[in-house]
Amino acid sequence: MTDYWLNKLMFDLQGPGGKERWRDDREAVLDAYPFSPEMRQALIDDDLAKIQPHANPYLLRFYLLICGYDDAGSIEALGALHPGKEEREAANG
Amino acid sequence: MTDYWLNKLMFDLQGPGGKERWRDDREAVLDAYPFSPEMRQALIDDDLAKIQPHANPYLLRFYLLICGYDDAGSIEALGALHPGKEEREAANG
Amino acid sequence: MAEFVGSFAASHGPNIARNWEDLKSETRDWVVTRFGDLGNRLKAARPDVLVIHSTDHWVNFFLDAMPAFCVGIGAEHEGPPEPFMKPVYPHETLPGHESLGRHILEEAFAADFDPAYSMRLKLDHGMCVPIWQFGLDPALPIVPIFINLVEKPFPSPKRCLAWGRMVRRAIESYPEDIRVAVLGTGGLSHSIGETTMGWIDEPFDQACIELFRNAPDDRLASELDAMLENTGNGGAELRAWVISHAAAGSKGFDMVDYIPMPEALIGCGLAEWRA
Amino acid sequence: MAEFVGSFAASHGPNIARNWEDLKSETRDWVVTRFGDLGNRLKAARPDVLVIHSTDHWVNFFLDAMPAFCVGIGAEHEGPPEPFMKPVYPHETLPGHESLGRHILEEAFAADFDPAYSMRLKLDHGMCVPIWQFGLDPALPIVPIFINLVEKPFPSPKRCLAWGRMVRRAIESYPEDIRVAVLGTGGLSHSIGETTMGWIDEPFDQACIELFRNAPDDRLASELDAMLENTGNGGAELRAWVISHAAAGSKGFDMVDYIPMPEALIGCGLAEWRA
Ligand SMILES: [Fe+3]
Ligand SMILES: [Fe+3]
Repeated sequence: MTDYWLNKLMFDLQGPGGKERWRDDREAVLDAYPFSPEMRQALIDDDLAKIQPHANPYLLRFYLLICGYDDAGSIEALGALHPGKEEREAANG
Repeated sequence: MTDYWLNKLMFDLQGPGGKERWRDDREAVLDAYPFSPEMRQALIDDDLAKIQPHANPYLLRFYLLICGYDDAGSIEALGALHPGKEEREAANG
Repeated sequence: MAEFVGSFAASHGPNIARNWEDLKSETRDWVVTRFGDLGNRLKAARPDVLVIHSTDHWVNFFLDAMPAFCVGIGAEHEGPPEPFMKPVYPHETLPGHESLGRHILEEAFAADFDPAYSMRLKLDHGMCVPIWQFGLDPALPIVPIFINLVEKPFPSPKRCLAWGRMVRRAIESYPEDIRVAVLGTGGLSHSIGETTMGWIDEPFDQACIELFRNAPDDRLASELDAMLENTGNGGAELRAWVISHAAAGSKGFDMVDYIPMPEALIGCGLAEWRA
Repeated sequence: MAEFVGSFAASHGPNIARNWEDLKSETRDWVVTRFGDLGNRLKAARPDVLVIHSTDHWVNFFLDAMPAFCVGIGAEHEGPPEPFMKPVYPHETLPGHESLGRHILEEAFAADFDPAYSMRLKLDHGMCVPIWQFGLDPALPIVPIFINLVEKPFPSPKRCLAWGRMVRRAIESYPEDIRVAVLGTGGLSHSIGETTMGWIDEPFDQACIELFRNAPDDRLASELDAMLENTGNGGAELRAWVISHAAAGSKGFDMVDYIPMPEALIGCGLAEWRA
């Protein structure tokens, strides 16, 4: 289920300086959003498995970019979450 | 014809401190919008006759409020622009 | 299945809140008794959720993205942001009803409507003045639905009738056993920020009441469409009444009361549709 | 009366811009020649105005107000805000076509659609990658129309067919003697930010091409609807092609070329509908 505030955070980070604020002052950024303690911790810990189910995929792709993942890194990290990774690889050829 | 930037100005002035900025530092506020010289001057001069045809009426009502008009003042000032003021008064009973 | 338990409409002039302390005592008495009456009727229907239709007053939307219809599907919405609302209805948030909102949204798409949706709306005086005066404090869970009635083009009265019928079907196909009421807010005639500001068009208001009482849908739509050309801009908000009317199956209109209310700059009216 | 002079579709992966200098030379050659070819076909139709359909990629809209359709009626729109677009398409603004935009909006309302409208849109890589690669610099006046294809619910393929037919009728009823082309951008298959990210679903892409070639509207709508359940999220953007298809009267589909393009993470295709 998509989470309004999680997506709002990622949407807002698109603005100028977003990448730097997220890198340098993550806790201060997080203070502006009413996250549950679990989601806040997942964001601090870069716990993609807890973040992914609640994020719009296009916003998540952007978020992974500003977290330093290139496309290959995002494909690897997201693919690792898939319950049937083999099926995915078969599908991807 | 409604003017995007004129309405944007009035919309933005709804925010906190809008009334004070408009009262104290009008030229600085205006610098943020690409107004034609005529519209800019009309806003500086409080030239309601030039402003009214291009503003959304609900936003104009709010704008008149922060310019210091109460309802009676707005009714008076807007009514004075009407080509057929007598008809209006007849309609109003 | 959910049950449709009633349909209501009420005016919402901001001055009822802004000038509450300074209204003439007979105006305030009228508001207290008539809104109180309609609030009691609404409570008697024992709704679990309220689907409210109103225009947004430049709070959620601007000209860079102006939806015709916007269905609120959030679990929570924000209380009125206007400073004059804070003293009378000081709620930071109001509860939404996520799953009924989403159901109405999906039924709308399936029925060839194209609404916007929102997971978090600001509920301005348009929705909160009636909620406050009905004594719904705190409010029951809400599905707020905004209709653009501030900058043209607007959805036609005919389209609003169709929307109201769709909302009724959506409520009655919602799989949970809950009771749902519909409220439309706005109108009757007023003129705001126009050269005719302050005009209360009583003949228009009486003609609208007569249409809700007696007119079949096609006549209601066409006559209202024509009448709206010749009254103040606030008359556009009668579309929220049209939606309540259609949700009720276009029958059973019961005008609770009406007065021209110059202090609020509106023709002030309240209605219930009795099944 | 205005004349409808052609209908086109093209993919728009952001990496075509973001990684332009680093693409393999054969990929870049393919992009230059194929987009160049479609650009030349479009120029040969001599349009005065281009009506473009695309999804917005979280630039204009957020979950607090997500329109299903949004018609751009401004005299001016903003160029792409993404930092990676600035080097390749550094336009602060692009010209809109106010009166055709407003005409399409009004015809949409009259035909029982409920689009949002916008007087000022930001045109992201979705619209500007094809415009750039077509060599439209500066762009001709645009009526941008956004469809929500990023967070469900989306308008159905069936509804998009109806929208495309409505756009055609609106163009042909516009009272000025101008030439108008329609462009849809997006697709074909891709998967972005999902656990299947990077997946290019060639069988889906070939099936889509086959549908545009041969399927009557009802089969196109129902099969595409079913197919979209089982491919990556970017496949949703095929709806922009569906709109171009319907605007062309659902005939004359001519696939210019298609390749899976892993560097851009998309099945990359271009098409023209020949009258
Ligand atoms: Fe209102
Ligand atoms: Fe895209």
